[in-house]
Amino acid sequence: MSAPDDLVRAVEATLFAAEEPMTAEAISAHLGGADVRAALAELAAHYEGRGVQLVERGKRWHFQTAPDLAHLLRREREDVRRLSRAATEVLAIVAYHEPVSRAEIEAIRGVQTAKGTLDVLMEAGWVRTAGRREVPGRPVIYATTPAFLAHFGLESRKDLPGIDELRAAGLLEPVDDAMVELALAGGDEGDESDG
Amino acid sequence: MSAPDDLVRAVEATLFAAEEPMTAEAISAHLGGADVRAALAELAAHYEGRGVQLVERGKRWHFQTAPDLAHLLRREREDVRRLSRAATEVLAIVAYHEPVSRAEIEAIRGVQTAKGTLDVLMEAGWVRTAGRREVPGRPVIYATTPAFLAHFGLESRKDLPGIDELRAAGLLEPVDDAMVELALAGGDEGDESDG
Amino acid sequence: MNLDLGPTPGLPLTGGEEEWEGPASMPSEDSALYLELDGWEGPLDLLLDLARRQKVDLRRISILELVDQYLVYIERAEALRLELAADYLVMAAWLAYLKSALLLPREEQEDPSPEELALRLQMRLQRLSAMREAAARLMGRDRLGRDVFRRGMPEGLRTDRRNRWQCDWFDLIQAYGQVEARTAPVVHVVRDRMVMTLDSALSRVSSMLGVRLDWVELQEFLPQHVDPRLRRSALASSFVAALELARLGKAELAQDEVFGPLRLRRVTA
Repeated sequence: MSAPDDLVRAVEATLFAAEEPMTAEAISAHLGGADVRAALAELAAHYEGRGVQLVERGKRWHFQTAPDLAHLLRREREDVRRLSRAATEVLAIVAYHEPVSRAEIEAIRGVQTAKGTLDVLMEAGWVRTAGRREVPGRPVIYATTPAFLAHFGLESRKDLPGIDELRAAGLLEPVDDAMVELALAGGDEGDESDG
Repeated sequence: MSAPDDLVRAVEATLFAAEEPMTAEAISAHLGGADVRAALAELAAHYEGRGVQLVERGKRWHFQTAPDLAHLLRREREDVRRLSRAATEVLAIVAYHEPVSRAEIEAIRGVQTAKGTLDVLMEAGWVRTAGRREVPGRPVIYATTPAFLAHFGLESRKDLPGIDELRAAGLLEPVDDAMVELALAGGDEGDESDG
Repeated sequence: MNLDLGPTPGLPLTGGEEEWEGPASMPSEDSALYLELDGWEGPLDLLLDLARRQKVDLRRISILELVDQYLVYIERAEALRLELAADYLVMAAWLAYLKSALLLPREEQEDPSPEELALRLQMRLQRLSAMREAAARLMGRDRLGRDVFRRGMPEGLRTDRRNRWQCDWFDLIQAYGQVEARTAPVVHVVRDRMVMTLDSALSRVSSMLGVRLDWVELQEFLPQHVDPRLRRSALASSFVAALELARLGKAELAQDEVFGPLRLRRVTA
């Protein structure tokens, strides 16, 4: 490739440093009156196919990142995070009792439930609001989503094991563990409000 | 000239769009973990001799206009902070001696340094505190920042003008205590006349 | 904060950097000398300037000559009654000491030797000079925002973070099991137990009072030889019965000390 001449370099630097798109006339005035059209054409050709392009919009020239790379300007990053103990409990309660209000969730858990916990479950796509209960105060009620069933490989909520099965599996027995969990519940809530 | 490959284009676009200089690691993270060192080298070579350059300053990369075009681009309003003589001296001392305490700066200059002088340099983003020296009194020590290197066009502190010669001449060695005493005259003088 | 400090017009003779009032406040008889004195940042700065006037490499300056020049300056400034900051005078005193030490016979010297002190002074001047030069070279570089420029309108990079939440089946089921286990209703079963009701205690105590005239301890009203649990119930009920009788004015209560035996007797009208 041939080295750009001084005028091309000057136009390139001027447009690079410019704080807004510039007309050919403005560039020319900035560079002491030189005719910059050929330089603009050469630059546009040079940047063709690169990650940066020289474009003309409404007679004004500016550099921009190549349109096919626009996704680089705004990236999404996914962080994999484990559901907290408290959020898991709330999810389970919604799944077993839906539709259920927050007050009912708290009554079942026996622990106050941070607002953030339900937000996390909704962000995860597993819980949705399902209208309001027609009782005084018209509380919002929550239910699980098809994504919840899909994530846990369930055909329907009927596939959730019943209380008897849980007991048979020893999951209703560990009272000591439950006490520990109860003690930890406060800490879990704190985590969630962060999340 | 051959068309740049996708990674080179992506690095080019990312650095063009970035508002701050980026380390190779940050670019890599932004681009999903690709190894970008070869792409950076290729880009730096490609922009060599153009009106815009890719430069590395303190391990961070950014595009900037070519220095020889300064006369065309200098703007009426001066963005650059004008520093007092005292501030420029303090800045040089921090850069060549870092990390360095205020007492050490004063020992070299032979004069007390107003608190505001270091504040100005810190506000400019060129000097930062770098912990404390583990000596009696645990004085705060100062060092330069990547923004200092970027502003003065230094790839690293090794590029500080004349630093090798100064080191060879023993002029960058830690200021010995005798000099600190000498610098901060007063009571110390008494000791010396007694001795 | 104003960053554009610019070159300060009257660089201080004082140790500080801001207090110097500048030439305007000074008498102007010998303005030529004054202008020379103006502009030094401390005694070391003045010394460096004097040393440079020897027009030799700083490593080869004559310290004795330098000392003399400095002392002459200070004397002239004092003669003009220029207000010299203390550190200039301290430096003058120290230099005078150094000079006399340098001129003394060698065997009388202490440690560090005057030659060593002179060398250190020379080193300090070199150091200051080097830093001054370095500062000038730094300031003269192609500076970002003055000589070279970054992109004027960067699009900017944004990273939106999303959370992908993880939870597995066992955790879910176990969590529910624990909620259930934790909140299962607790049933309290109260076993049937023998009690003495207040009514029966009341009739029992009042009938027994009716046949006694003296003080009687409450203990004696309790049924003997019964289940200890019934005894406790009887004691409680009898005590309440005694209070009730006292309230009705049918009995008197007495207790001589705290936790002492409670005694009662019939009130005879």
